[in-house]
This record gives sequence, C-alpha cells and structure tokens, in this order.
Amino acid sequence: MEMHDAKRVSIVIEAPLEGRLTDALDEAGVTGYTIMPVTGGSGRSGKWTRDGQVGRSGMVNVICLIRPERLDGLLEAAFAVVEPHIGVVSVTDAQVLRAERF
Amino acid sequence: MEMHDAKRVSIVIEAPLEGRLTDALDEAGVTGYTIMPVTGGSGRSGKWTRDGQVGRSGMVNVICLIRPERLDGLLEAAFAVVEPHIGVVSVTDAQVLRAERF
Amino acid sequence: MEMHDAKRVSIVIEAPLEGRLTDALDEAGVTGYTIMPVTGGSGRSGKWTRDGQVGRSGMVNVICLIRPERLDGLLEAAFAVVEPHIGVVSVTDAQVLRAERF
Amino acid sequence: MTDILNLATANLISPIILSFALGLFAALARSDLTIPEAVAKGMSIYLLFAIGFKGGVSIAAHGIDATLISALLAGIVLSFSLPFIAFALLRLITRLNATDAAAVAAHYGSISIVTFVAGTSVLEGAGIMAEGYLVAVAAAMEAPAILSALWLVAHGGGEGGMKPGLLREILLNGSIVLLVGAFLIGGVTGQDGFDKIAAFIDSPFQGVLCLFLLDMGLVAGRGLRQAKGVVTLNMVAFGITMPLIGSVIGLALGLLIGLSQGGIVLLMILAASASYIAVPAAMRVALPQANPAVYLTLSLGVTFPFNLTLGIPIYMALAATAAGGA
Amino acid sequence: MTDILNLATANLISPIILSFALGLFAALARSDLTIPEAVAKGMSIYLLFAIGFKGGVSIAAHGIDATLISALLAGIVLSFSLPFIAFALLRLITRLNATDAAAVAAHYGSISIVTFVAGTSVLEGAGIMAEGYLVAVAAAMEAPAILSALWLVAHGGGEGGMKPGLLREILLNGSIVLLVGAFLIGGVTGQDGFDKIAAFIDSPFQGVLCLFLLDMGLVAGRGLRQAKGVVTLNMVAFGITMPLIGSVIGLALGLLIGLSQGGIVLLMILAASASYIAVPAAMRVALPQANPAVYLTLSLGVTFPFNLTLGIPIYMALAATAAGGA
Amino acid sequence: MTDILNLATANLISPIILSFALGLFAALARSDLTIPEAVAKGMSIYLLFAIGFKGGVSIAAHGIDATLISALLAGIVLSFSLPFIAFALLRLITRLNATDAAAVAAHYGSISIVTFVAGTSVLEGAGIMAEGYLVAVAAAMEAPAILSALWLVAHGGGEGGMKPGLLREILLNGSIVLLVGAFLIGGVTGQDGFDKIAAFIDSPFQGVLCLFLLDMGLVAGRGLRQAKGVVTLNMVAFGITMPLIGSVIGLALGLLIGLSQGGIVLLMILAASASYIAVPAAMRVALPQANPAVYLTLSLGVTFPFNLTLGIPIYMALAATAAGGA
Ligand SMILES: Nc1ncnc2c1ncn2[C@@H]1O[C@H](COP(=O)(O)O)[C@@H](O)[C@H]1O
Ligand SMILES: Nc1ncnc2c1ncn2[C@@H]1O[C@H](COP(=O)(O)O)[C@@H](O)[C@H]1O
Ligand SMILES: Nc1ncnc2c1ncn2[C@@H]1O[C@H](COP(=O)(O)O)[C@@H](O)[C@H]1O
Ligand code: NA
Ligand code: NA
Ligand code: NA
Repeated sequence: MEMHDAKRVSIVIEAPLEGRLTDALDEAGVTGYTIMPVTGGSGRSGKWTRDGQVGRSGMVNVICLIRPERLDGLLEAAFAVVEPHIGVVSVTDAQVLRAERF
Repeated sequence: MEMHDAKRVSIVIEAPLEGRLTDALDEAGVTGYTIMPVTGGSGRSGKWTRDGQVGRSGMVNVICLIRPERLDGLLEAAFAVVEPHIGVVSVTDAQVLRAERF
Repeated sequence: MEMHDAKRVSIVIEAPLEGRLTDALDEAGVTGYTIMPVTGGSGRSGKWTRDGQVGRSGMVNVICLIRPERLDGLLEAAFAVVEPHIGVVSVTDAQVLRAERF
Repeated sequence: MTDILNLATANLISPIILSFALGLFAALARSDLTIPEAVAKGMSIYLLFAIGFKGGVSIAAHGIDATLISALLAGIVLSFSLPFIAFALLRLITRLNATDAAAVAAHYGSISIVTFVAGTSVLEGAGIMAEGYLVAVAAAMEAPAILSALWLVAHGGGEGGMKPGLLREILLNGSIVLLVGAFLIGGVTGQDGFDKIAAFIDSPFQGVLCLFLLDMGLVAGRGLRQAKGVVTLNMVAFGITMPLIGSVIGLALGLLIGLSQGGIVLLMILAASASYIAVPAAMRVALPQANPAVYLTLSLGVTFPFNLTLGIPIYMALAATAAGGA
Repeated sequence: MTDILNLATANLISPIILSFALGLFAALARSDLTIPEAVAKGMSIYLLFAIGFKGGVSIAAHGIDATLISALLAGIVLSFSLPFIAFALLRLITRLNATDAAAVAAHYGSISIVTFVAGTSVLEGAGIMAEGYLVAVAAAMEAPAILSALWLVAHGGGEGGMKPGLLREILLNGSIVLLVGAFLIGGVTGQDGFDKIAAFIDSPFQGVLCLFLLDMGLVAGRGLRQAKGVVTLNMVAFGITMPLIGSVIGLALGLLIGLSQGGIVLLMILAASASYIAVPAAMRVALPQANPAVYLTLSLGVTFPFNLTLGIPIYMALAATAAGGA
Repeated sequence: MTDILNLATANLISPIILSFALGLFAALARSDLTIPEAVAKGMSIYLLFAIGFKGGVSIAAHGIDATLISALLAGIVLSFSLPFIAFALLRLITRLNATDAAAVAAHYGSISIVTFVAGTSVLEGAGIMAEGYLVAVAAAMEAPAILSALWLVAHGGGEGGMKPGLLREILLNGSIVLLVGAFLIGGVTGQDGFDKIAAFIDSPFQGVLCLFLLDMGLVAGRGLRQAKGVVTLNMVAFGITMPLIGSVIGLALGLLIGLSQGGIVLLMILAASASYIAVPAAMRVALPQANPAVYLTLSLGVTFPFNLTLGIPIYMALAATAAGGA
C-alpha cells in the first residue's frame, strides 16, 4: 500500500477550551481532527477523574494527522490556545493512506 | 526491558462499519486490536459530535499493534473495508513488550 | 516551535487494575499520565465489549509522555503490575512542547 | 378548518413541542447545552420498550382484530412503494444525483417512531382510540424501504448495494428487536404485566418524551447549522410535500382495510414520517457515497418538525373528514 | 407439585423474565441492540439504592428482630463455606484446574443482588412477607467467599493471592457501600423518608428491573456466544446443581435461626445465587490466571437464568413445605 | 432557637442530606463507588428541567406579581456585588493572591441550583409557599458575578480577562438555557402541561435529588482528598462566613422588595450559595492561572454542605424572625 509521511499531533486540553482549540485549528487551515474522550489523569495540577462530573470539566484529546510541512502552522495555532493553560502537546511521526485527504 | 519492533495502526472508521472492519481483521489473521471511542471530529465531510445521538452514528478508533512483516496484510484487509467510506488510516513505528503476544 | 524528545508509553490494562498501575507510576516518579477509555477489543483471551457492563470490567488505556532517560524506570514499574495480567504495553518516539513539564 | 387550527394550536403549545423548540433554539444559538449520548440512548430504549409493551397489552385486551394482517401488509406495501414516489419527486424537483435521491427516498419509506409516539399522545389527549398493533406495523415498516432504495440505485446505474450481512443487520436492528420484543412481552403478560410496570412505562412517559424531544431539537439544530449550502429550497419543499403525499396514501389504505379513525391517523403518520436512526446507519453501510447531510437534514430538520407541529393535526382532520367523523 | 408448576409458569411469563429472554435472544441472534454502559450502571445504582433503602425502612418499622444477628452470622458462614463445597464439586465433576475451580467457587459463595431482588418481587406478588434486614445479610455475604477462594488456591499450591489493598477494596466495593449505606439511610429516615421518595424508589422499581434484566440478557447472551468450547456439559451441570445444594443449606440455616418463611426463601436465594459483578473484578486482581470466560459464563449464563426461572419457585416450594406452610 | 434546632435536626436526617453524607463517606474511604458522568449529567438535566418547569407553572397559576421585576433586579445586583465583598474578605483573612481570590469570589456571587432546590423542598416540607419566579432569579444570578471577578482581576493588575466569545458562552451556558427554557415552557403550558408530565417531573423529583446528592458527595469527597495542603483553615472560615453574609444581604433585599417569607428564604439561599458547575468552567477559560482546587473545594466541599445542613435552617429562622412570622 502506498503510504505518505505525516505528523500525528495529540493535544490534551481542558474541556472548556475544546471549542477555542478547534476554532483555532480551523483558522490555521487544518483539514481534519478527531476528538477523543479522556476519563482521568494526573499531572502537576493533581489527579482528576471524570466520574460523576456534571459541568464541562476534565480534558479531551484532539488528534490531528497533518502533512509534515504544515506542522509548524498547526503547532503555533494550537500553542496560542494551550499556552496559558494546563495541557500537553505531543507529536509523532506517522504514515497515512490516502494522502489526498490531508 | 526487552522491546520488539512493531507497527501501531490506527483506523478511524464510521461506527456502523465497526463490525465489518473487525471481521476483516479477524480474517486477515490479526491477533488483537483495541477499540477506542471518538466523541467528535472534523474532516472533508464536515464536523460532527456524538452528543445526544441515538443511532449508530459517529466514528470509532480501532488500534492494532502488529509485527512489521504483517503490516501489509492488515492494511489491505482494512483498506478493503475503509476504501469507499470516510475515515483515516495511520501507521506509527512502535515497540512492544511481550512480543510473543503478537 | 521548540520540541523535545520524549517517549509515549501506552498501557492497555484491565480496568480493575487501573488504581494499582497509577499507584505504581506515582511511586516510580512518573509526573503525569492520561487515562483514556476503551470500549472493546480482541486478543488471545477473546473479544469483549463494554456495552451494558455493570461491574469494573473491560480495559483502560493509560498514556504517559516521559523523558527518554526515564523510560526504563517506568517500564519496570508498569511491567510489575501488568505482567501476570492480560494487557499490552507499547512505546513510540514522540516530541513534546513545554518539556519543563515532564 | 377551525378544528385543524385549534388542534394545531393546542399541539404547538404542548410541552413536547416546546421542548423540541427549546432544543432547536439552544443549538442554533450555539449554547453548550447537550444531552450525553448514553442518556439519549437510554431514553430511546425506554420509549421503544414502553410503546411496544403498551401496544402488546392493548392486543391482549382487545384480541387480534381481523385487520391485523391487512394492516401489516399495508405497512409493508407502503414502506416498499413510498421510496419510488419519493425518488421520482426528488429527481423531478431537486438536483440530487440518483444515489443521494435513493438514500433520501429510503428514509421516507421507513418511519420515525417518535413521530408515531407523539401522534399517539395527541390522539390520547383527544380521546380517540387506535388499534394497539399499529406498533407492530411500525416495526414492519422500518426495513423494506431500504431494499427499495438499493434497487433504485442498482437499476439507476449507481454504485453501492446489498453488502453481505446487511439484510440480517437491518432486520435485527436494535430498535426493531426492542419494539417487537416489548410488543410480544406486552401481549403475553397483558394487563397483569402492565399493572406491575405501569408506574414506569406509563406515568412518566410524557415527561421522558419531553426530554427526548429536547435532545432531538438539539441534534436537529446542530444539523441545520452544518447544512447551510447543502440543502436547497426545493429539497425543503420535498420535505414538506412528501409527508403529505405519504399521509394521503396511508389514508386511502387505512380506509380500505377498515382501520378505526385513530388507527388511520397512525398509519398516515407512519407513511408521512421519515426515519433518522435505523436508515441513516444502513445508508452509511450500503450507500456510502450518499451525503448524510442531505438525508439527515431533510428527515430530522424538515420533515420531523413539520409532522410534529402541523402534520399531525392535518392528518387528524383529514382522517376525521374521510371517516365521516367530523 | 402443582404449586411449584403454577408458580414457575406465572414466574416465567412475568415481564422481568421475558425481558431477560428478549435480551438473551437479541444477543444470540447478533442484533446490535445494546444498552450503554452508563445506563446499565445507572440502573444498577438505582436498584441497589432502592432495595437497600426499602430494607432499612422495614427495619425501622418492625424493629430489630432477635434473629438479625444470627441471620448475619448465618450469611457470613454460608459465604465462607459454600466455596469449599463448590470447589470440591468442581474438582470432582469437571476438569478445571485448582485456580479456575477456586475462582468459580468464589462466585457461588458470594451473591447476586438481582436474583435477590427478583425473589423479593416474586414473594411480594405471592403476598409473603420477609425480614427487611436480609438486605444487610446480602451485603455481608458479598465478600467472605473471596477469602475462601484465595485460601483454597494458596493451599492447593496455585499462584495468586491476597494483594495489598485487596481486602479494603473488596469490603469498600461500590455495591456493598451503596447497599449498606442506603439500608442505613432507610433505617434512619424510616417511613417518613420512604414516603418522600417512594414515587422514585418504589413505584417504578419493577419497570427499571425489566430494563436491567434486558441488559443482563444481552450481556449473558454475548458471553454465551464467546463461551463455546470453554464451558463443558459437566460445568453446566455444576451451574445447576450448586444452587440447589446452596439453597438446601440455606434452608437448613434459615429454619435453625427461625426466619419467617419469606426470609428463609431469601436466604436460600442468597445461598443459591452467584456473583457476577463484585467477585469477577476481585478475581481479575487476585487470580489473574483464572479464565474469566469460565466463571462469567457459569454465573451469568447458567446459574442466573436457572435461579430466575426455575430456582426461585423451587426454593419457595421447598420453604413452604419445610416451614409447614403448604 | 429550638425551632432552628428542630429544623436543623429534621433536615439532617432527611434522605437527601444522608445521601450526600453517604457519598462523602464513600469517597473519603476510597470506595470505588462512582456514578457515571453521563448519569450525573442526565440527573442534572432532569433537575434543571423540572425546577424550571415548576417555576413557570406557578407563574402561570398566580400571575406575574409586581415584585417579579424587582426580584430579578435584586438578584442581578446581588450577583454583581457579592464578589466584591467576597474578594475583600478573602484578601483580608486568607493569603490567596488576587487572581485566586477573584476566581473564588465569582463562585460566591453566582448560585448553586441544587442548594436552591434543596431549600425549595425544605420549604415545601414546612408548608411555606414561595414565588415561583425565583427560579428565573436564580438563572439571572448565574452570570453577572463572573464579570465582577474579571473586573477585579483587571483592576488588580492580574492576568486574564474577557476572552472573545466568553460572554456569549456564559449567557448561553447550558444550565441557564435549560432553566430559563423550561421556565418559559412551564409558563406557557401552565397547569395543563404540568398535569401531563407531573408523574415525571414532580413525583420522582425528591428521589432523583437523593441520587444526585449522592453523586455530589462523591465528587466533593474526592475533591477534599485532593485538597489537603491547598485549603487553609482561614479559607474554610471564609466558606462558612461568606454564605452568612450573603444571606443577610439577601434577607435585607428580600424584605425591601416585599417578597413572601418563603421567597425571602430562597433569595437568601441564592445569595448564600456558591456555583460549582457554570463558574468553574468559565474560570478555566478566563482565569486559567487561578487554582481550581481552591475554588472547587471551597464551593463544593465547604459551602455546599454547610448550606445544606445548617445554612438552610438558619436562613429560614432568620427570615421567620425578620418577617415577623415566628
Ligand atoms: N507526562 C504526561 N503524560 C501524559 N499525560 C499528561 C502528562 N502530564 C500531564 N498530562 C495530562 O495533562 C493534564 C494536565 O497536566 P498538568 O498541567 O501537568 O496538570 C493531566 O491531568 C494529564 O491528563
Ligand atoms: N487530518 C485528520 N486528522 C485526524 N482525524 C481526521 C483527519 N481527517 C479526518 N479525520 C477524522 O475522520 C473523519 C472523517 O473524515 P473525512 O472523511 O475527511 O470527513 C473526521 O470526522 C475525523 O474524525
Ligand atoms: N495486537 C494488539 N493490538 C492492540 N490491542 C491489543 C492487541 N492484543 C491485545 N490487545 C488489547 O489487549 C486486550 C487483552 O489482550 P489479550 O491478553 O491478548 O487477550 C485485548 O482485548 C485488546 O483490547
Ligand atoms: Na414514512
Ligand atoms: Na451464593
Ligand atoms: Na451566591
């Protein structure tokens, strides 16, 4: 199968900021992302869990597959949103099928 | 710890096709996979969210760890299911403990 | 953006062991992790799904981003918990923003 | 005429319609109000179980009427044939390609159980009885329309079609199994069974329906916000004309097989309503090229609210006139 | 004898049993009907809270009977000792290794609260009263069996055992805390408290139980589909024999400590039923080598439906005969 | 005085308070009892819908009282001004920095709808009537406090502030939309609408509230376990003093605008209660530097239980004395 190089960016961000992050990604011309739920975690600001929570609390994981040359634009857009907040941004090398989609 | 090379394949596919994909993986001799929920996303076919949905809508993320030499078989099997549909297939290099399990 | 090398460790473990694993990670000095839900899967011990389950069954996915030099300590701590159980440990090379957090 | 107007007004200010409107407003105003997927699914399971069970109990009480078989047949015929009309109409007045048109058509042959439930409660409110087995007719109408749509695509030269396993999947679809199963349980346990669980499946029913319609309003509103540019005015015209056509055919069949006035109204509602749960999922498998934004918007964003607000009172008035009861 | 048959028949066509059967059918037919995990958990929390609360209220009303302590002791003794019998029987008639046998045995010493609840409603339907504190006995029986199983493994040379923290985890297990907590709340607030929330915890109870059993049928059916090849005929024989043995021992103890006829039936049900929530999770921690397919299939796929359909009527008949009430 | 004590005691042994205590205990004892997020959200949607609807129905019945507008204004004034008092008090008696203090202050200007609901049921239990539109006052009080807090930070030299879109987000917050929407629906459909869905929104209300408070106990307990070292004794003193101050100001305003005795109590409760749903989410957006452990622990771990147990009886006694009714 023909594969194409890509970057997989994973952004763990506070749930109340999800909309702001996806808006920023849209503006930065990111063509797609997938949002995955997070049930709990731990970090410098302590442990947390989603169990029994009623408000928009906790975190979500936004995953973007992107052409390598567009990585910097994405990171800048994402970082502007994440910077003052808790949250984690990581990047992995990946390969994708159907590169015309990205 | 002794680690072994592997490929991590992530397939984001429409929920109504989940059963067809896992059947195809089983047939292709894939020994294991993990299914993770997806709460929303965006792509060429627009934005979506799982909130309040009643039917089998939205997407799921199927993750396979596999020996590198078996990657092509898996991708072909997966691609046959995904091809006419929306969805994203990506591959990352990984290392696994307990390789005898794969 | 300045990125820093890191390892992304993904541990798929039985839900009743989640607390033991995170305790072991805390003791091993791991500074952060994110817990993601898993809705189903398949492996040597058969297929399973979370649908309709009442007890603490199924699996969860614990993700750690960690400095490369701390990988071995983490794997040893994790392995001590996972070893007698079903579950999968995989490691990917990654890069992170804001390395001071790790 | 005043009757329709009165009914329509009374209908419009009922808690269930207003709850739908609230959801619609919240989504269009981009409020972050959401109902968790699990809760929405839980409510839909509750509604299917309750409506199926009550249908079965009413059969147990009134016995199986001679018209049961003909009603089932009428439903199946409707579900098979309405997609052809819908398809022709769509090709006539919209620019949808064959695949998209067939996918939309499948939805209009199938049914919306919530519209059916809403109709049932309007009838109850008006003191009009209906045959309990129409729940079974509803279940029988869910699937045939899908086959018609696939036939239309295959013979129209489009791609897609009957995947292996799809037929079993459609027939054993969760909502069909639950509706029919609860219907049978209600039939077997009868009034005794009903009395045991009436405080669960009957008393709170209207209230759960309100919250469920709130959720449907939210989902419909979100869909409408996405659908700008995809759905044209002609498609909207279809979404209002088609239920009227369907209901008239339903009326004719209902009179033909001798249903009660209430039963006729429910058959009209089934014919007029469009699926938005079972058929969309089947279309993603069978006709992946068809654009979901089109069929979901028409079914959930246009036809569903039309039926809920104006459709049901119109069908009741038509049935009353035709059955000579008005 | 006709009594048992009548009871068994009446029992078999109750909505709760039929709902279980519907779930079982749907899963075996591979329908995509599912109940979301969160909804299933929500229903189980509701049932535990309601049954605990009602038990407490009945204590508040009738006062603490002299037999309370002896009933609690009897329950604990049953939970500790039944695993030894189960283990011996399994080693005798099946080929399970010591670890698997011990894990299964733990389930049969512990209890199934839904079976208990189903028994309570059959008794209520038959107008038979039972001691309210048997809910507390149920809670007391959840955990001891796990210790017996671990002892069996340790002394049988198997691997696994008491992990640090496991005992606390077992005793503070969510279902025990909720059941006992609700029991205490019911006891403190009494009839006044009950009147305030009866429309929630009492009236809809049977209906929620139906949907919960639908879910259990789905889960059991999915398990049975996976279990082909793992569970042998002899194991199934165990899954039917063991509850009968347990119930007879429960009967003897119930007579000994002077429970009412209804109380005896409930103690028999507790002895006869097998855990499928708390114990499986504990076994994954303590005995990871034991195969979950074996113990889940036996407990949920064999013993649970047996108790629900035939077991409860049999235990009622036995208790009636033994208590001289028939 | 005996009156307060009696009320407080009766209040303490009510099922809802005991359910909260059970949750608190379970979390502090590290039981694995949890309520799924979706179920907790579902219950909160139910409670908001029910309380809003009932408020609207009561308006439809009693007509719009001349004090409605003044009560709304009073609520808005309270919500705007209480944060200034809270901020000053915090800076005086604790070592919180300006940002943390402002974030906490925002919570105390806003309201806790569950405390309001609990107060409503205590009033109902005591046979005291209150103006139905206080639900609308509650909704009006959710947001203004956030603006005050942002002003405090901006003028105190702290970072953070009004992000674009934040105001819309706050005003169209899910709970405000649902509460106001249900209030309007209740107002439009009136007693007729209420009768249709009373078996859902009224009868089981107290029971759902119990389970919801169980969940709040669990969440509060988990928070308290995390909060060691973050929250000082002086902060706890604030968490008890501030509601007392708020309630007295609420009392004065309530007397001023001529609310009924029950209405005064509810306004006091609104003033005394602290938000733990809408405001925390807004703070994460607007004041990310503020430590959530501080404001969540104070609001949910200190002030909420204080109001629930002692606060409500105290406010009732104060109102009774002031209104000359005692
Ligand atoms: N090293 C890490 N690996 C994975 N997830 C992390 C890590 N550090 C933080 N997180 C996630 O990010 C959230 C906020 O982190 P923090 O800002 O460190 O409190 C945590 O609750 C975790 O869900
Ligand atoms: N570049 C991407 N990165 C991550 N997920 C994507 C990407 N593109 C698409 N997706 C996911 O795949 C779904 C379908 O994509 P599409 O076929 O482009 O509409 C989207 O809704 C996303 O959940
Ligand atoms: N090759 C694999 N790739 C991804 N997930 C796996 C794989 N093998 C096992 N798993 C996950 O780990 C669980 C237990 O695996 P096993 O011990 O093989 O039964 C499975 O149910 C899957 O969720
Ligand atoms: Na139709
Ligand atoms: Na037992
Ligand atoms: Na306040």
